[in-house]
Amino acid sequence: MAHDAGVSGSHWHVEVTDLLVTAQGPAGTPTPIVRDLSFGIARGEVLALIGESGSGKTTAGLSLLGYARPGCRIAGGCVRVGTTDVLALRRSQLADFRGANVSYIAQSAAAAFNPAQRLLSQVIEPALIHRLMPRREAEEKARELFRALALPDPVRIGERYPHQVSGGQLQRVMAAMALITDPELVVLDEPSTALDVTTQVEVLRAFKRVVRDLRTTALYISHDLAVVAQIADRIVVMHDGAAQETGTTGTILDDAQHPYTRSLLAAAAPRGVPETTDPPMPPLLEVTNLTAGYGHRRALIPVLHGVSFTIAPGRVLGVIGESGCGKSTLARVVAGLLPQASGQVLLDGQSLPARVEERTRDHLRAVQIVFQSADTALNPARRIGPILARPLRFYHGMRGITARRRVAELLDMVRLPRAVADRFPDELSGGQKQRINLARALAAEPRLLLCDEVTSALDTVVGAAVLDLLAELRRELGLAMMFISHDLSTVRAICDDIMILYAGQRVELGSRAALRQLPRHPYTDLLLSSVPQLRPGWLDEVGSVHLREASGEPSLDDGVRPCAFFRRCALRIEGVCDRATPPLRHLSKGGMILCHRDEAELSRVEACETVDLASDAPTIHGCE
Amino acid sequence: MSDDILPTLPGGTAPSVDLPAASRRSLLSMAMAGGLITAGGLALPAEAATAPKRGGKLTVAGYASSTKDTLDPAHASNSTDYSRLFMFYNGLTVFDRHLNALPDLAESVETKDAKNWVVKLRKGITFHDGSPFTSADVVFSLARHKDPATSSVVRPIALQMQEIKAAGPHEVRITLTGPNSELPSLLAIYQMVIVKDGTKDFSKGIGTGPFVVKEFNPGVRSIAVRNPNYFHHGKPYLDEVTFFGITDNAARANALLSGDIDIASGITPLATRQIKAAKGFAVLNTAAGNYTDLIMHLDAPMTGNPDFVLAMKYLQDRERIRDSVFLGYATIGNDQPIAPSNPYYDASLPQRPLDLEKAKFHLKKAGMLGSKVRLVSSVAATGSPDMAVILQDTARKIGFDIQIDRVPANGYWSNYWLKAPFTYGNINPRPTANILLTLFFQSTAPWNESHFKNPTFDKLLIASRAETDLAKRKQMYAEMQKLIRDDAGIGIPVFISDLDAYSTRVKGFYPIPTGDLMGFNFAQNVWVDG
Amino acid sequence: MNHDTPRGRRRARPSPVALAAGTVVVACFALAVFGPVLAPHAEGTIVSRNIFAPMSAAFPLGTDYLGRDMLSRVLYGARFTIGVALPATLLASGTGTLLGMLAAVRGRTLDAVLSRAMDTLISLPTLIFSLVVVAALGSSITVLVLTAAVIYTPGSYRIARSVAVDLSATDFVKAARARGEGGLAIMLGEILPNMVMPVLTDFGLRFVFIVLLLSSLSFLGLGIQPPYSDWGGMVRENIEGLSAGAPAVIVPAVAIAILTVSVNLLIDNLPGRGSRHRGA
Amino acid sequence: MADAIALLAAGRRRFAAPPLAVLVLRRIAVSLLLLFAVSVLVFAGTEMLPGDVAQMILGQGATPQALAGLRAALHLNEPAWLRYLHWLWGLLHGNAGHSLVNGMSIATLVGRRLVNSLWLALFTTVVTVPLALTVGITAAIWRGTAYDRVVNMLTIATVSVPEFLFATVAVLIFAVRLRWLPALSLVMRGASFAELLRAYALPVATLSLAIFAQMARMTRAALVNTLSSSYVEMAVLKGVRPVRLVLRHALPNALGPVANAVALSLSFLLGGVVIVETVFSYPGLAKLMVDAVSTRDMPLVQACAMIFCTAYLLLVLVADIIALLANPRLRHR
Repeated sequence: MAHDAGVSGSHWHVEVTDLLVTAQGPAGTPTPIVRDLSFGIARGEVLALIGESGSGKTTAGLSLLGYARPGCRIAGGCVRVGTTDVLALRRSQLADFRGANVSYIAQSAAAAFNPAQRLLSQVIEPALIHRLMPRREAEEKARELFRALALPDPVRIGERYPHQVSGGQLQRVMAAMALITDPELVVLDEPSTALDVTTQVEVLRAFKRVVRDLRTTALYISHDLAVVAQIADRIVVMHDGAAQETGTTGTILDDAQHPYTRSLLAAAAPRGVPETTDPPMPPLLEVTNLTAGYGHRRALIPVLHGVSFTIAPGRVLGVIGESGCGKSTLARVVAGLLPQASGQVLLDGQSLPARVEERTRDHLRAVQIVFQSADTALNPARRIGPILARPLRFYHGMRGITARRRVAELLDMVRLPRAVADRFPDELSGGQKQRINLARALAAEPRLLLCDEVTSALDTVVGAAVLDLLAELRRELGLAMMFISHDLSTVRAICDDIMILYAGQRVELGSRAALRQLPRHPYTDLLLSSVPQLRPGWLDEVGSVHLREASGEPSLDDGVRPCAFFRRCALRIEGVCDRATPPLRHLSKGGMILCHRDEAELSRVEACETVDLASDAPTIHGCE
Repeated sequence: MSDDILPTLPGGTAPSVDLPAASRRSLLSMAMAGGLITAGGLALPAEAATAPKRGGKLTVAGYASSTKDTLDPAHASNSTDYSRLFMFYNGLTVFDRHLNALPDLAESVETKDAKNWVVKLRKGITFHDGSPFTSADVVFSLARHKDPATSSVVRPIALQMQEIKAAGPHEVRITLTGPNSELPSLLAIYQMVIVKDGTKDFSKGIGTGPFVVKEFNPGVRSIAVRNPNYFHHGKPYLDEVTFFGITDNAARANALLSGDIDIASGITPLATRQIKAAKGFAVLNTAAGNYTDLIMHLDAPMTGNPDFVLAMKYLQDRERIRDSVFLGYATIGNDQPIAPSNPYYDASLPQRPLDLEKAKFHLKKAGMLGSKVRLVSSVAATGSPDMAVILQDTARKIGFDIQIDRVPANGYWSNYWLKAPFTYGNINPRPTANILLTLFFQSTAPWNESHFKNPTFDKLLIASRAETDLAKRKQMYAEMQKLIRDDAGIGIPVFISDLDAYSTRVKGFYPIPTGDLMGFNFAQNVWVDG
Repeated sequence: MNHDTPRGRRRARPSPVALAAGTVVVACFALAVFGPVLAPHAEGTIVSRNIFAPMSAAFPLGTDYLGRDMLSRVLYGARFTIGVALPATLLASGTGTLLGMLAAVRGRTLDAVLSRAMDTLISLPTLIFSLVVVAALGSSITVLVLTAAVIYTPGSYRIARSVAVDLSATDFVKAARARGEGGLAIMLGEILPNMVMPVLTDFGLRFVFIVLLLSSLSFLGLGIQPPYSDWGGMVRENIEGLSAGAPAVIVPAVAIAILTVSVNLLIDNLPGRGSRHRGA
Repeated sequence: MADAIALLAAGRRRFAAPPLAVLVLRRIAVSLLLLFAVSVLVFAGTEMLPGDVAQMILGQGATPQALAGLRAALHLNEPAWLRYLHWLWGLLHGNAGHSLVNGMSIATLVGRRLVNSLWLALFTTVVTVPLALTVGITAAIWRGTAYDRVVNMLTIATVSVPEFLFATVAVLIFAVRLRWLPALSLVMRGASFAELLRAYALPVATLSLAIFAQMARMTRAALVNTLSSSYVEMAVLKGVRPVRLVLRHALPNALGPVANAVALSLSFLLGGVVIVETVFSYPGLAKLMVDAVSTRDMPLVQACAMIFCTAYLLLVLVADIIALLANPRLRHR
């Protein structure tokens, strides 16, 4: 099937020239989403395609499989993989080509796996439908790949269904599916973006190992320079469907020419507002020993266990942790959307009623929540004007012209043109939506803003801009905030204090400054060390502090609540961490942690980050 | 069709005109004189002169079918029930095509005074289960109609028989409450057929009839097979009759045309076109005197006004009704219930015409011109919705507004008929004019539709029963017809024919004017050829 | 994943199909209103002794089983077809949607009760249900409309509920609740505007079903009562003219087909379809 | 088609549900509850009907005392709730009582008819379901194409043809004109298979027309939904060909809603076929119930209603179980 394209003159193993992909615009006119894009990949090389979402990088990646999403079509250019002129292939030839010669790893493995089939059968399917090897052999190969990708229980994991496997594992299983046919090219589309940082490191390492070992040629699509820096040999920077700059990873990172690339780098670089140490004030929000969860009173599935913290007026508390650690739940409890099971929420020293229905207008007005995804947080059926006017009328009884004027002011406040007022949400970009989302909260003139992952759905640059906006607003309006995120760097950017949650436990709480110093809670340490850095080779340097995938919650029997982190903890003490409730330790650096190890031990260990990975039972040595 | 809900009192019109009055009188007086009607069996009709063939099966569809289907004579209330009764049972007497009540299970029916009757029974007849037929069975069969617990449809008639007692195994004596020379006709009523003494479960249909029950499934079908020892020699001609109801008119006609059935009873005038167009099919037209009448309560505010009543009668466009509603399968009526085919019919009574002027005049007189009135109609009363539309249309011409309120057939007879002051009824043929008048026009009649109360009429009615002189009787009937035509709140525009459609391979199929399907007695009289 | 370049506009201009279908629908509704005015003959007047007459200059659509002018009948019929089907459908969809939203928003007990009640209704065969109701209450227009509405409410309830349940889980509803909005405000302000498409789609089908239900009822003699008649009823009352190929049967049948098909084509091709929560 | 979203949504919400057995038991419990509700509803409904069976049996000729006697004999004088309890009690002991009209036991009356109805339903299912699914699936695969649009049009068009019209046309053509098929479907016992086919051809065709469209549209809707999922896109990128794509990847996930769609349509085949049973005078249950209503034979009406309701609930139950089985999240946890 692979017929000679006659372009094998060039030294590239994969070559894309003047690619043009158009989308069917609403008015019926085709609009280009990828324009005269050209690049080549040498055999065994990993090329990174980097850019914001909407930059057309995924579209470009898919065109390597001769595939265009519904509504799009590959309108021009040439795509050559090995000796195959992909765009010249007919339907049936394409079917033979896809999966065999080029394979694809999608962003969300959870969505990309068929929920109704066992993993193994899905993994070996490409090998079978392309008749590359008999079933038994394919299964054997799959198991090897599982092993190579450091998946737990490689022999039996294939018998599971997608919903029975964690996200990080699924992503690796998908890699196995992509590699089982030894394709000439693997297209990885943001394969680690959806994962928690700590998991991401694992996945990245696994990918890197197999790619290196199998000398796979790969196209790595991502928006995250830091990640790309670890894996790619060369980088193509895309923007508005066109390549802006191409170069080796080193050159791109060190002396980027194109302004757009620079802005990317700038956005990725860690930033921070000056430390503010205002005089201690009576707390605006005080949360004490909060326990909350889902399900009925009796059969409560707790998500938060005895969390306590305070936020002073005008201060910003950052709350970080992996997905499912209960940080969003915390916001919902404070907002009154989810009544707590026990514990108190105090506003200005008086306790807030648990249910939103019982709160007074003032309570409601004072505490506003900004949801993560602007896409779903704005009613698609209503125009921006009314969306913003609603809280004005609801809280301040504003109508007509006054309301309209106020809406305009709000739009100014979030740096949006006033004309936006009569658009519909899905006529706006993600960033714009998030600003509207913010403006709606500000309309209430709150004193406390609950920001739930407000930037995580956005691209780096856009997100950075929103962060800056928040910082300004805080300065201008003296807003207090609870800033929830899974991403340390963003939290660092604007928070005074930082609280770290793990499995619903507040494992550490301290000032931003304090968090930079040792000792830290082992989980905090893991979290910090997992954040990719803009240095090639960082991935190889960072010694893995992971032992196993976390599996399930620790047993909660009669009041005793052992350390939730002990299963993954490098420093755990068998028989202690998993039995007794960890004590609350106030550290000399300031702040507090929840750990069985005392300050001395922790500082000693963390001073030299060497942990033996080999042995299953972790023993800490050196530094005696 | 009304039959499935309206309980029918049995019968047909009195002896038809083509029977010389003389022979009638002689026959009757003979009986009076103690002579006897000999068991001549059934006279073969002229067109059936060709020798009947034995054997063959017949599939017949009536128009009524429901779980109400029954083989209990006391509860039979529609055409399909009646037809079944005659498959499995016999009466003491039976109507021939001229409506003479001839002896059937009876050998003779004798009287001297029209009050005390002696019925001699045929001997050697056995029921389907082999048990012999005796006077006990007769007494049981007739007496049970009088018992309220039986809730018999013909109880009012049975009550005329004051005493019914056996005199020996093959003789029954019947004493009437008052003289009634028409007892032989009464005994020919289908509900009066003879069942086995003491029968409780009628679903087996144990009778003396021409056929034996092979299958009886209410609302589905019945299959009747030849009774090998039927007492009428040579009968029945058919080996088997499958009989069921198809309630949908179009479906019934189509079933015939597609050859699925051999006879379809009660077809609509519309269907006759289609059937006549097709080869190998014919339509049997039975003028039994069925009529759909306009009812005006004489004691209600509006309809009570005699001028209004007259106006409505003058507004009847009888020809148009005959032609467009019944496509000609009807005979013009004169607002009185006795059909032209009836010997008591008074031809000298002037026909009331369609007269808009008179109608207008009477309405003015009643001061109702320009006012509105609500007329209730329903398919339950055959053709009444269309008759209503025509009346409405005619009335509009003189600026009188009739609002038609058509109600579903379901529940019509219990909720509207006899209740609504201005509505339609549908009356099935009765065996004798006397029964008809008694049931519908006597002041005390259970179904006095228009609340017609007239002492003169009542006297005439009673007297006519005992009156044995035909001429005198005719005179009485003439007077009664005039009274009804002029004073009753009843408008009878036409008499509707019963229409059966049949495949021409069915022979010996002729009208007996007590109703469709040869007065419901087709089963033992028809045969198939080819 | 979300673009940082604005999405395509939501409202494209209507497709030719939509326009065509729309015109037909409007025409039908116009007939329902002005039919009687346009009709050459009054309802139920018998204009010819010739029944089941073919199309002719005098009677453009022929005559029916009584010799009435079919053109006039059909013109009047529009009123009884649409005049019953439309309010019934509106009622059914309206109630269904409202209850569906209530169930979704108020949740738990009310939801359980309503859903069970609806299931009970669904489980009863429609025709027989109508038979009982009409037999009990008579077949006035009101009764017909109400019966049809009751029969088809559960269906639209199911759809409305499922859509509303999804919607009430969205952030913008959460946001409204966090703001302290009342249940009604949330239902009308936040949820309802997003249910338009699925509800409309469902509306189209229900409309067809109800028109059909009418004709089925007239088959059992429970439909609109003569001299008036809906199109389905006309098909029924003239069915015996079918063998003769009388237009009296065919014309109203075609009328029904045209109406129902165009209603659905219109809805399926409405501009603005394809915004989220579309009806499959 | 919109019904499908309901079903799809329902499917989605089930993910967080307890294990299969529990769910099934719960559904059964609910079904029983519904049955009870229906029994009350039916009883109440029949109470509303004007006129009573005594009237119907005796007709106008009935003298008051005759009526009274019969009413007493039929226990019509007892208060409604008492009669209801009697009936329910009987029902629970598998005794549906006797017909008020002809005294036959309800069981025997209903029994034969039920068998007939089931046969008709079965034949129709065998014919319609595969057809509808094929059309629905193909339309989903080629969604947006001319074929899809044509199917869409046709399905609506077929829905909008009155059943009795189609039936009559079919009879006129195939029974009256061509004489290929019988106009009646009274199947005699011990009929040969060929006869059986001929007898059932027309009613089955009519019924198929009635339910085909709905089924096809909902199947399409359900499938379109899964076909636009990203695991199907993934399969395409693996090089899976269309047929396998639909059968292996899309269909299993659309099974729940499709099953539900089919169940909804089939539930029509017992109670909804009055017209077909009338036109072809097929002795089925629906016609029986209509008769029962018009003769005010309440025990019969109630028995039929309960059967219809039970049938519906069974179908839905089966569909739900299929949906649950098709969803590994519930099978394996």
